[in-house]
Amino acid sequence: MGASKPEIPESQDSSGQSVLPELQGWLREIAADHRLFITAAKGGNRIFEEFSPDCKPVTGLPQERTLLPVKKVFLPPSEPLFEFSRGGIEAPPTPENTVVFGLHVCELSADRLLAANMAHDRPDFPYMARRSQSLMIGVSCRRTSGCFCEKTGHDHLAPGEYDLFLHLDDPEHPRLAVGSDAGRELAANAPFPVEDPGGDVIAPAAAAPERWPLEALPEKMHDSFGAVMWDELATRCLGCGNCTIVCPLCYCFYTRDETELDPANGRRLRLWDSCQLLAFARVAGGHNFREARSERIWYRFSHKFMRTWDTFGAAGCSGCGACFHFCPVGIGPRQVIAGVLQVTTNSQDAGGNP
Amino acid sequence: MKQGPGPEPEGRIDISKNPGGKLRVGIFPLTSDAGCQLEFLNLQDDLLALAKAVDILHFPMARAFNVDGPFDVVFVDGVPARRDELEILREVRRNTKVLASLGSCSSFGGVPAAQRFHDLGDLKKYVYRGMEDLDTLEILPISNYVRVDLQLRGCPASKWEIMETLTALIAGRLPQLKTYPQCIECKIKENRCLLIEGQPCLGPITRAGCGVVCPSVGVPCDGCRGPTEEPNLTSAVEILLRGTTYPDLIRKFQKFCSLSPEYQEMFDRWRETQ
Amino acid sequence: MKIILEHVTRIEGHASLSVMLADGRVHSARLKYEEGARLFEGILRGRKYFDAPTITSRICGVCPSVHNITAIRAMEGILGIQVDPVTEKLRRLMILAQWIQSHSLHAFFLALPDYLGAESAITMARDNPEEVASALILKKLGNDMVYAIGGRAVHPITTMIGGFSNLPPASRLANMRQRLQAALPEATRLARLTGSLDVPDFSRQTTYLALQRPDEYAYYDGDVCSTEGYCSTPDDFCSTLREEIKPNMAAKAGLHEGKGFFTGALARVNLSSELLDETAGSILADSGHAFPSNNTFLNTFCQTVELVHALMLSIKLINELLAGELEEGKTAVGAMEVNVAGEAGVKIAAIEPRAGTGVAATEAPRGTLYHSYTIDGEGLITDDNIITPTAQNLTNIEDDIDRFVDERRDWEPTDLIQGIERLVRAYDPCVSCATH
Amino acid sequence: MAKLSDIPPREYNTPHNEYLPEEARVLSTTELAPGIRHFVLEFVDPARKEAFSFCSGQFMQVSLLGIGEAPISICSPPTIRGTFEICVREAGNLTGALHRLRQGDTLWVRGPYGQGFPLAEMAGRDLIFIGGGIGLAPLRSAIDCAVCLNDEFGELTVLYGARTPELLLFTDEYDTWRQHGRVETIVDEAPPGWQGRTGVITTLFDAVDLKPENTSALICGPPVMFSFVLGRLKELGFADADIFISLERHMRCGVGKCEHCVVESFYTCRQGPVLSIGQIRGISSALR
Ligand SMILES: Cc1cc2nc3c(=O)[nH]c(=O)nc-3n(C[C@H](O)[C@H](O)[C@H](O)COP(=O)(O)OP(=O)(O)OC[C@H]3O[C@@H](n4cnc5c(N)ncnc54)[C@H](O)[C@@H]3O)c2cc1C
Ligand code: SF4
Ligand code: SF4
Ligand code: SF4
Repeated sequence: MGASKPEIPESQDSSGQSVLPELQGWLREIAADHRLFITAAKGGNRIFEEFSPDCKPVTGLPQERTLLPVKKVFLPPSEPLFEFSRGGIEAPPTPENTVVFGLHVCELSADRLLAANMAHDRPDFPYMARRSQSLMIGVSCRRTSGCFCEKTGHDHLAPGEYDLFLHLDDPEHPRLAVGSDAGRELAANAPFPVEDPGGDVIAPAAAAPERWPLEALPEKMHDSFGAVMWDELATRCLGCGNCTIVCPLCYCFYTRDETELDPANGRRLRLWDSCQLLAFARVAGGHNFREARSERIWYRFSHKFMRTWDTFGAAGCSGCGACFHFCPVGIGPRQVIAGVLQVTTNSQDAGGNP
Repeated sequence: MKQGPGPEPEGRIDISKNPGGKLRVGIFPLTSDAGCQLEFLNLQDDLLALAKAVDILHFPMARAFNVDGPFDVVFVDGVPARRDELEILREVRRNTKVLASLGSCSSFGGVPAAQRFHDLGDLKKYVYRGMEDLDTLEILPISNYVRVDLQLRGCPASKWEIMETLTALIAGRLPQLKTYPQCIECKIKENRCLLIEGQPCLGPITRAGCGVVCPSVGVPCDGCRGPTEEPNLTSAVEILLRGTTYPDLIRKFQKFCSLSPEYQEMFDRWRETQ
Repeated sequence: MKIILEHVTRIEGHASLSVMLADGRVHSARLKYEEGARLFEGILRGRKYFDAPTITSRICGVCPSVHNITAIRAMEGILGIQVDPVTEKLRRLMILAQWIQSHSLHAFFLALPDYLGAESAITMARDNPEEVASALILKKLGNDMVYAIGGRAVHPITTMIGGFSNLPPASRLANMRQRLQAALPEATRLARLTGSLDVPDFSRQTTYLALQRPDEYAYYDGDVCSTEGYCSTPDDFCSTLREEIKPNMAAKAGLHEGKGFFTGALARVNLSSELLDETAGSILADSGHAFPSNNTFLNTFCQTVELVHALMLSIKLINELLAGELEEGKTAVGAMEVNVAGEAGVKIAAIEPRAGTGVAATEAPRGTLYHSYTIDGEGLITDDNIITPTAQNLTNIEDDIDRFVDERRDWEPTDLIQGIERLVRAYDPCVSCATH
Repeated sequence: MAKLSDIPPREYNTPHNEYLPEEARVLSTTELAPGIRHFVLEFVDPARKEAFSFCSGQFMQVSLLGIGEAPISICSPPTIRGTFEICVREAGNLTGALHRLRQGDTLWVRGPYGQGFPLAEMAGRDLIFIGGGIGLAPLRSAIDCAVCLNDEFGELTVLYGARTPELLLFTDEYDTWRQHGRVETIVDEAPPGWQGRTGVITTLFDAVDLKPENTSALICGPPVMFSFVLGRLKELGFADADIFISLERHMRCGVGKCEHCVVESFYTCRQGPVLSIGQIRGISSALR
């Protein structure tokens, strides 16, 4: 691997971190009347997996971030918006109560922002039907190399922004903080000392805990449109879409109709898309509103640091570092934002937005 | 619209099917390994239902009586490697509304197209000990000879794409073949990334549609489905070279889709350094 | 007058039959493999040793696993790589699965319609739905086995020089075993049905060649032996085999000791029937046909017997694998172009290419397949030869056609031509393999 | 600005599934020009038919089951109740299949979506409509609305360009429109014998006189048309806030979730498709 990427720590199974035997029993109990997602190991990564009796136990806490974020539970990579037949259309049933265990501070914070986006204005029904019935259990994180939540403001949670949170700062003495009424019910049988009401949760500090000037970034992003830094990134970017697929705050989709051999039967699917793909902004007739790769990269970051801020007053990047980790050429927000902050307003030589 | 066919075909594709009747389907083999035709037979669960839903009018591998048209859609498997196969191909084009290349051989020349990296005379001498009069044709994709409306790529072609093509044409829409890179599906499957581990995986510059079968079993993608729209080859080569040597990488690109236009510049540069 | 039957249908690939008529009767007939030359042996030169398995699997879509594994074994011979027992067992399973795939395709979908008076399996499905359903189950089982182990039904992916990139989970193999057991009655029924069909009365003395081993019904390795007592290593056999170039045809015809010979299921049964699994053996014995036999038409029946044999043997192999051998980490993960940690975390020693020549032979569904390679010190292929069953059989097919026509000169041409087509189909020719 | 804390996800009750379309029937369909058809539609459900209302410039997500979905502007005025009209250019899968529909067939629609032309705010002013090609569809809704509410507006001017004479849409309605102002047309290329103008649409400005300070401009057409038209309006002294443009972008959801239609911080589907030049000032990617 190139020198641009730091070493990836060992997989969580061999990390020698605390394994909580009492946790398994509690999770098993929760799974009895909930659809429970826990984290499991797959091919050297951590993933969210639906709990089943023969599921591997959760080990090696605290852990690293998952490969796919929790969005996959509420906005599946592919789902039918409805099925159709000669009898008309029918929406698929709404899933029952879901509990997700093992979210870090940044993941919980990002999940809330995604939920807010989906609820905003005209709500996204399938997402909200799943999300509004769900309960999120946080866990202390081990800082993953390449993560930077302190820079994006997704490094803390207030009560109400989590349902339960399992503190593992002192692995010998785990504590469970209660953040909501729904969480309180689940905590009743928890095998840990309960802190009710729980307080604010703060992610472990990084070496250089400096917040980006998030308020100023929208304007900076706007000004940097067309700047040469995007062209430079475009010479490296493979356009593979890995970054958007793993991002907890990327959620774009496309739709497609699928039919069976009898064309009266079929479904309208929605599937994850990626704004990094050439066809993303192409319209019938062939005109493409974001033909250049450099514009597509700009677009991705402008969503995170301009549009989301303008709409919700929060950064659309949690600072999890997943996109950087899974980018084959090592493009990530830290490098990009450093560049954006350097583009001087209206600098003609940089070719920015007038 | 967006995940539709890659390069815009010239002119409209006539997706209207034979009015009121069943979709008339032909499967025409040219020189090939027949693996793609087998993928048709491998539709097994759907095969009997398919045989009822469409009229398979031409499929010499499976049927004794075969009709020469007219068709709503014809799948051409393989490449023309002899002069008389060109006649078949042109005849087929005249008799069908939609013509689909089935697999990387008909779409790109496939593995046999690697003949172009050798002297054809030498090759024939080597394999057939001097029988130079053997009727051979330079291996070229069928689009070199006739208009191709749909490319079903892959070695072998994917069953999913075959079914999507048939169900779409039955329903009266253009099939939505994927144009995005393998990595999207690979990530969705939560595979470990071989490229990041240092293996020469062509996933980021190869078109999805096979179900990322190779990376899913720990084998780097060999690029059998050909390049995505606008692949960033320069950057990709740089990354790929972390896990392989330049000659091995070039040979990898020469394996399945050596005739795809996107690769030619790279081959030219390689030839110059030889 | 000459009639050309453009397409001999329901075979794997494109072959034509030209028939000479005299006085309104068939005088003679010639089979021609109509596919162009892909010149595989030529394009392999200059490639890396690890390219041979993936490229040669593209010779044929019906038996890709066999080409793939034969190439791998030839290369391993050159490179001095010994594989562990789990790898070998999984490879054996894949070859058996390929037999199941290919035999059920040929016997039930390509050949059987002739005997049941159907035009194709599609029309057969209407009149004999049960048989077709059973045949589909078997075909699917073969596909799914190759898929489970190789990662794909056509052109395997996981097979590597040195091992596998990925091992099938035990639960998947257990599931396969269950399906194999469930399919046994179906296979047995279809094999008995095929054995009971009226085959044309036809017999011609010829040589039958196949791999043979004293301890098993050979399919994965062994010596090349004939019904006439010849026996040698694949290596020696390849050097004595003559390949005759036919004018303007991209296939070479095999000649052994100056004569045509037969390779395929009938040859294997003729040579080793006593080593067949018991159930398969009893179907053979109960059929009323005497083996060794010189009737080419019985090749289809032998394929169905082998199908039962392959099911039984697969169950046995899976039992052995599940009895403990298939634990993660117990088998080496195969080496790819680069050598990095596999999923199981096994680090593979880098393969150092070294110059040498190697030959491997496998019993493909249609007969013995030979791959021979020479590589140089950098691992580049300098010389290679691939000898496929259908190519070997070409001389014999021609001799059979001559005899068949000779014996039936008084037949109506249409009937006779149909008969010849059936005869050709009995060989289960694969034109892609023949011409490669 | 919405705030995160305004939206607690758990208490959220999802009232309505935006993605489920409703069935509508084709009351009539005619070919307006080669490759362009006009449809009069009504909801099958009587209650929905009764309640349906929209603004000029809004669009519907129109679909056929098994084919796909696409945004299509409503081309009839909101003053007509009970039915609505669309005008479709055959461009691909869905639009092609729509062209095969006949009277009595049904299709599926959801909407209306987006912000239309703010006609209420334009009361008392002159209106100029500048359209290119199929872009006349949403403008026709606004023109007919203005015609219908005759007294509310000053003079109407329609400048309309198409590729060829036969591609000029709604030609039989120009006379009605002319009773309220002017209609000028132009084509890119014409067969011999064509009496009208040929050339670029901006030349039509020479044929009309405008009172820029008291006129609102409503524009819809292909992106190539925008920069020329806007340049001309600027020269004439139009204020940015008085120029309204309907943008076309790739759209999937219509409700600001799929992210395809975004231009910087605007969702074309939700905050557009009609935007004033004042709103998009400084966004160089908006008008391409
Ligand atoms: C706000 C808004 C309002 C709109 N209003 C209108 C309107 O009022 N009227 C109107 O007509 N349009 C309107 N449009 C444009 C309309 O949405 C598009 O034309 C529509 O999305 C095309 O969808 P489709 O399914 O027909 O095309 P798709 O199938 O998605 O076509 C996309 C591309 O696929 C290819 N393709 C598809 N089928 C074939 C084939 N058979 N042969 C060859 N290539 C093929 C073509 O390359 C085509 O360019 C509007 C768009 C927006 C955003
Ligand atoms: S942009 Fe990258 S770092 Fe930010 S949330 Fe998305 S994946 Fe994580
Ligand atoms: S393994 Fe290959 S296909 Fe998968 S994400 Fe990595 S580069 Fe892409
Ligand atoms: S992963 Fe790559 S090499 Fe494998 S089948 Fe798919 S496209 Fe072909």
